[in-house]
Amino acid sequence: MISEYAFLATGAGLVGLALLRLATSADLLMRVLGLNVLAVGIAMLLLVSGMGASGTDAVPQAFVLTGIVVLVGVTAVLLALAERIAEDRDE
Amino acid sequence: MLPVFDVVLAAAILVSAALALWVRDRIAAVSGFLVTGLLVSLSWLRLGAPDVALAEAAIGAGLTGALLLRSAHRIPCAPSKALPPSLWCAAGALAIAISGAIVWTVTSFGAAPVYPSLVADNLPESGAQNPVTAVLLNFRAWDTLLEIAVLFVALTVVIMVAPARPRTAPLGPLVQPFARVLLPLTVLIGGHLLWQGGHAPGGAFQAGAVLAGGAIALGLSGVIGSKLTRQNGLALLAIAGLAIFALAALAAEVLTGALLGYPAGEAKTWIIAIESALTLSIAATLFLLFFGPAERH
Amino acid sequence: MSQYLPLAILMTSLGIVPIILVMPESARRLRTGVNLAAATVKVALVVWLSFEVTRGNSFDLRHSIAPGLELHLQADPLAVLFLALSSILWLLTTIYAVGYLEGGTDRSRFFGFFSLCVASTVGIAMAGNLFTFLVFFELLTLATWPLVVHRGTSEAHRAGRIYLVYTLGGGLALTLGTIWLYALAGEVPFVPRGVLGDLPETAPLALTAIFVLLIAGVGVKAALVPLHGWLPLSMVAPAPVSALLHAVAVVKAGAFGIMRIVYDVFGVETLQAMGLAMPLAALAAVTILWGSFRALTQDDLKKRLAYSTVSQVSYITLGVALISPVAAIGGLAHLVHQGIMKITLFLAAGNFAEGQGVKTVRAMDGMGQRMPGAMLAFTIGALGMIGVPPLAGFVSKWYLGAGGLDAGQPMVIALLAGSSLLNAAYFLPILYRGWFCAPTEGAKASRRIGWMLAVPPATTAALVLVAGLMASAPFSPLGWTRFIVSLEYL
Amino acid sequence: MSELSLLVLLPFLAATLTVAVPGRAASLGLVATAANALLVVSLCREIIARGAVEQVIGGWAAPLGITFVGDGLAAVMLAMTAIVSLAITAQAMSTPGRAGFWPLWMATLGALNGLFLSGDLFNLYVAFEILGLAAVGLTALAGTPMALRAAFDYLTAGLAGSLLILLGIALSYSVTGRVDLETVVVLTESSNGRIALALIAAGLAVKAALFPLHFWMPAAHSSAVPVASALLSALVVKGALYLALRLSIEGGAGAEFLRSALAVLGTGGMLWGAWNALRAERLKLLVAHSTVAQIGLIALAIGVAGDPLQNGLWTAAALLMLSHALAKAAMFLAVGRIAEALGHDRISGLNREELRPGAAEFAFAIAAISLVGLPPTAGFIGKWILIEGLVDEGAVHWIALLLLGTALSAAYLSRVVSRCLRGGPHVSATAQRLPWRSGDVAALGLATGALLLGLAAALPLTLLEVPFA
Repeated sequence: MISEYAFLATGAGLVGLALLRLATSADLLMRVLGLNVLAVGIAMLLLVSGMGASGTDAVPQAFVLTGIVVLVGVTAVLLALAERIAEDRDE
Repeated sequence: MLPVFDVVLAAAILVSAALALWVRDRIAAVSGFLVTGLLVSLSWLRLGAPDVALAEAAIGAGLTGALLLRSAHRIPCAPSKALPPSLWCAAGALAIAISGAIVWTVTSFGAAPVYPSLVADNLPESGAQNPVTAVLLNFRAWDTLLEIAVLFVALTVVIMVAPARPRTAPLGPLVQPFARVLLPLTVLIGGHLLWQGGHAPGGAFQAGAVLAGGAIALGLSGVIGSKLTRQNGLALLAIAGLAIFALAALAAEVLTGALLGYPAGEAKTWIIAIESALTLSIAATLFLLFFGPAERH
Repeated sequence: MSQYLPLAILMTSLGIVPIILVMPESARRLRTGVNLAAATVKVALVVWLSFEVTRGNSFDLRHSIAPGLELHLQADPLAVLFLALSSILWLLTTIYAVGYLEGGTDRSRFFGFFSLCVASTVGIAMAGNLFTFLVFFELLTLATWPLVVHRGTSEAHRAGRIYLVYTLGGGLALTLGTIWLYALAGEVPFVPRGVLGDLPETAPLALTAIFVLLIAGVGVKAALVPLHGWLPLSMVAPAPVSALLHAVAVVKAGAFGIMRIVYDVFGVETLQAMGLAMPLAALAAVTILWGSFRALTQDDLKKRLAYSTVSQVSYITLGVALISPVAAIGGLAHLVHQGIMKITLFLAAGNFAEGQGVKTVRAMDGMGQRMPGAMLAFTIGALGMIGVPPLAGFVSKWYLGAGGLDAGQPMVIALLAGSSLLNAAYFLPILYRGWFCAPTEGAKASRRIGWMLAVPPATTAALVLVAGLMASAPFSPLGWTRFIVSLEYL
Repeated sequence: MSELSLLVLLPFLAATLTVAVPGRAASLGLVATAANALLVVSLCREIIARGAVEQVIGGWAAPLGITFVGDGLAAVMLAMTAIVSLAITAQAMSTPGRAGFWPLWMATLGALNGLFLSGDLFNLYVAFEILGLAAVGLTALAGTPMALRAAFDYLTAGLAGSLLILLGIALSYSVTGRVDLETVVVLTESSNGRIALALIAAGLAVKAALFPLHFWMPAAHSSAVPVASALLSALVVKGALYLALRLSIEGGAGAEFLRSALAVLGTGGMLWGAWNALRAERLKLLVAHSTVAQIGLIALAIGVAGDPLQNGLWTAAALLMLSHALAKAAMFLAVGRIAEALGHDRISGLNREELRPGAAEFAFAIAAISLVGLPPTAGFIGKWILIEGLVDEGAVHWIALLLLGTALSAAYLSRVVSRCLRGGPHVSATAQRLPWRSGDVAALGLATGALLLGLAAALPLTLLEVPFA
C-alpha cells in the first residue's frame, strides 16, 4: 500500500516537474528532456493504476511499452531537428 | 523493509529527475536523465512489470540516453532568461494543481480494471504465455502495428532532416560514460532474454533494442565500419517491419476473416514469425535513428 | 421536356459563365457570339415560358439539400414579369457592353460575371421559396462585386468595399431572418397571400423582428433610405454595369424581394393586421423624397441618375406597401417601367461619356446637336421618369395615385406630386441644356458611336413609349401586372 | 478483406513501397489515393444501405481488443480525406518531388483513416502520434531554417498534446479500468472521470490548434511547402476536431462541460484568428490565421450543438469540417501557385500589373466564398442548421457570435480577393497567364467542390443521420 502511494506520488511528481520545466524553459534540449520525463511519469501512473491483487494488469504494461517505443522515435526526430536548427544557425 | 526501499526509490527518482531537468551542464543533465530512467525501470520491477522495466532500461533510458548524449553538444544552450517570478509562481501552481488532481483522481474510488480476467481467460488461445506479449501481438496487435508505423515515420523524417552523423571514435570521451552504463546492461538483458525465451518477460522490442544498442556501441567505437550503415539494405530492413506486419495482418484476414485474426492453433507460429521480423526491423530502425542517413541530400 | 424550362433559362446564363471566364482575352468574336447567342436564346425561352404560364401550365423543379431545405425553381406570373424584364434588357445591355468595352481589358472576366449576375437575377425571379431566393440573392452580391470594381482604380475599390459591406451586411440580416422564419414555420414557399398560418397570433413579436430583418436584407439592394449609401458610389463602374445594377439586377432584385416578402411570405392581409404595412410605406415615402432631393444637387450625371434610382425604386415599394390592388398594379408595373426608363437614361449617359467625354450636367450644353439620337432617348427616359403622359412612368404614377386614394391615403397624391416636381427639377435642366444651350467652346470632337452603342438606348426608349401607349394591351407590363394582382388580392 | 482494413493498411503499405522504390513514388501514391477513394465510396454505399459497420480486430471484442467503428460520421471524415487526398496527390505530382514527401503523405493518410475508424482511446493515441510525426515531417520538408524551427515547435507542442491525451487515458484507465470509447460515458459520471476527459480534451486542443493553444500553428502552416500546408490545415487538425466531436457524441449529455469549454475557446479562436488575419501582411499567414478562426468556428459549433444523442445540431459541425477541409486545401494550393507566380506572398503586392489574375486567384476566391459560408456552400448549410437549432433554443448570443465570425471572415478574405482584382487599364493586353498545370486543376476542382458541396449536402447529411453503432 505504502509502495503504491510512493510510486503514485512519483508519477504525479514527475508529471508536475516536467510540466513546470516545459513551461519555464525555452532551451531545445530541455524541452526534449522535459517531454521524456513527462512520458515516464505518465507510464508510472498507468502501471500504478494497473496494480492489483493478482499482479499487474498486462494491458497497461503493453500501453507503456508502446509508449516507450513511440517516444524514442519522436525523441530521435526532435533531436535531429534541433541539431539541424543549430547547424543552420552556425552557418 | 521493502516499503522503505520503495519510498527511498521513489524519492530518488524525483530527485534525479529534478536534477536532470535543472542542472546547467548538458552532460550532467543527460546523465541525470539516464539515472532517472534506470531507477524508474527498477521501480517498475517493483511494480510487477518486468517487461516494461526491461524496455525502459533498454530503450527509455539506454537508447534515448544515447541519442541525448549524441546531441547534447550539438544543440547550443538557449540563453537562459530569468523568468519573472510571477510566471514561475503561476507555472508552479499549475504543475502542483495538475499533480494534485492526478493523485486525487487515481486514489479516488475507481472501477477495477476489466482486463486481467479477460487476459487470463483468453491467454491459452493467444499463442503466447507471457500476458504482455499476448496483449502486444494478439489481443491488441493493432496498437503494435501502428506503433511500428510510428517508428517508420520517425525514421523517414530523420533520414529527411539528416542531422550530421555522429563521429565514431574508439571509445572517445563521448562514448565512455554511455558505454560504461550500457554495455553491461546490454549483456545482462540480452542474456536474460535468451535465457527466458518467449514465455517470460521480453519480446521483440526489448530484443530489438538490445541488438540496436550493441550495434550502436560497436558502431561508435568504430568496430562496425561505416560500410554497413551506408548500405541501403539496412534502411530496407528497417521499413520491412511495417510492410511484413501489415501484410501479415491482411493475410490473416484472408484466412480467418478477421484482421490480425490468426488461424486457430497457429497463433504461436504467427506471433513468433512476426516477432522475429519485428526484432530485426526494430534493431535496424533504432540503429538508423541514431546514426541518421548515410548521405545528406 | 418543357418542365425543365426554368432550369434551361437559368443555365443559358449560368452555363456560359465558366466558358467565358476561361476564354483567352483575345477571343473577342467567340466571346461576343456566345454572349449574344445565350442572351437571344434566353429571350426566346422566356417568351415560350410566358406562353406556357398563360396557358395555365405550372413549373416546379425541386432539389433537396437537407431535411426541410430545398432549392425550388418555379414560374408564377410575378416571376415571368421579372424574367421578361431581365432577359430582354440583358440582351440589349450585352450588345451595349460589347460595344462599350471595345478595346478594354479583362473582358472575359467582365462578361463572365456579367452572365453570373443575370443568372442570379433569373434565379431570384424563379425562386420558389425563401431559401432559394436567399441563395441567388447572395450569389448576386458576389457576382456584382467584380463588376463594380472592374476599372481597378482606388475609387472603384473603395466603392466596391462599401458595396460589399452594405450588401453582405444586408445578406446577414436576410439570412438570419430567413433561418429564423424557417425555424418557426418550417419550409417557407412563396404562395400568394402568404404561408404563415396562425403564426401572427402565436408569435407576433418574432414575426415582426423577422419582417424587419428580411426587409432590411432586401432593402439594402433596393436602396431604401438609410441603406442606400452604396448605390451612388458604385457609379464608378462602367456604364453597362450601372445600367444592369439600376434597371435589371441589383436594385430590382431588392424591390422584387420586397414584393415576394410582402405578397408571398406574409401576405398583405397578415401584414396589415400586424400593422407593418404603414411603416414600410412611410419608409418608401421618405426614400422617394430623399432620393429626389439629393439628386437635385448632383453635378455628376451618373450620380444624379443614381439618386433618381433611389427615389424611383421606392415607388415600387410604395405600391406594394399601400395594401391596395390598384396601388399594387402601379408598383408592379413600375418594376418594369422604371427598368426600361432607367436603362435608357444610363445607356444614353454612357454614350455621352463615350462620344463626347461628357460626364457632368454642366457639360451637357448642346448635346442635342452633338448627339441627337442619344439625347432623344435620354429625353424620353427623363420625361417618362417625370411622369409625362403618355410615357410609361405616367402609367405607374397614375395607378399609384389612384391606389393611394383607394387605400384611403390621399397623402400619396401629395407625395407623388412633390416627387414629380423634384423629378422635373433635376431632369429638366439637363434637357434644357441639351436642347437649348449652345455647345461650349471646349467641347471635344465627337467620337463615332457604333451601332452597338446606339441601338440599345433607342430600343429601350421606344419601349418606354410603347409601354405607355399600349398600356391597356393584354401583354403590356400593365396588363400582366393586373393579372398578377388579381392573384394576390382575390 | 473488408474496406476498413484496407483503408488503413493500404496507405501504410504504399508508404513502405514509396521508400523502397523512390523512383515510382508518385505513381504509387496516385494508385493508393485512387484506391483509397474507391474504398471510401464502397464503404459509404454500404453504410447508407446497411447502417454503421463494425469490425472486431483479431476477433477480440472490446474492451480487450480494438474495434473499428465505421459509422456515418467516420464515413464523412473518410470521404473528406479521400477527396482532399486526390487533389493533394494531383498537385504533388505536378511539382518537383522532395525526398520523403510520399511516404510521409501516405503515412498521414493511413493515420487519418485509422483515427477516424478507431474505437479505442489508446489506439487513437498511437494514431495521433503517427499523424503528428508525419505532419512534422511534412512541415520540415521545405528545409528552410524557418520551416525547421516551426517543425520543432510543432513537434514539441504536438508531443505535449499527445502526452496530455495519454495522461488522460491513464487516468481514464484508473477510474474505469478500461480504455475503449464506451468508457467515455462512464467517465462523464464522476468528477475524477471528468478530469481525465478534460486532460484528453486539453491535448486535443493543442493538436487542433484551438485558441489559446494554437501558438505553434501559424508558423508551421505558413512555412511549409504548399501541398504540406494544405494537408496540415485541411486534414491534420481535423483529426483532433473529429475526436473532440466523437467525445461529445460518446459522452452524450454528460459531456456538456466539454462542450461549454469548446464553445468558449472556439469563440476566442474565431475572434483572435480573424483579428490576426485582418492584420497579416503575408498571404500564407493570413490563410494560417484563418485556419485558427475556422477551427474556432468548428469548435464553437461542436460546443453549442448540445447532446448529439438528443438533437442533430452536431451534423452542422461535421459539415463545417467537411467544407473547411475542401476550401482550405484549395486555398493553400492556390496560395502556393500565386506565390510561385509572384515570387513572394505579400498581400500588398498581389495587384501586379504585368500578369492578370488567373486560375489560382480564382480558386482562392471561390474557396473564400466557402470559408465565409455564403450560399450555396456546405459551410452555409452547416451554419444554417446550427442557427436554426439555436433559434429554437433562443441562444441569441451564440447566433450573434456566429454572424460576427462570418462577417469577420468576409472582411479578411475580401482583402485578398479585392487585391487580386486591382490593376487597371495600364495592363498590357499581351500579358500571359501562367500555363495551366494539374495543380491549378486541383485547387480549382477542390474550390468548386466546396462551393457545390452545399447543393449535394443531402449526401453527407444522409450519412450523418445513420444511427451510431
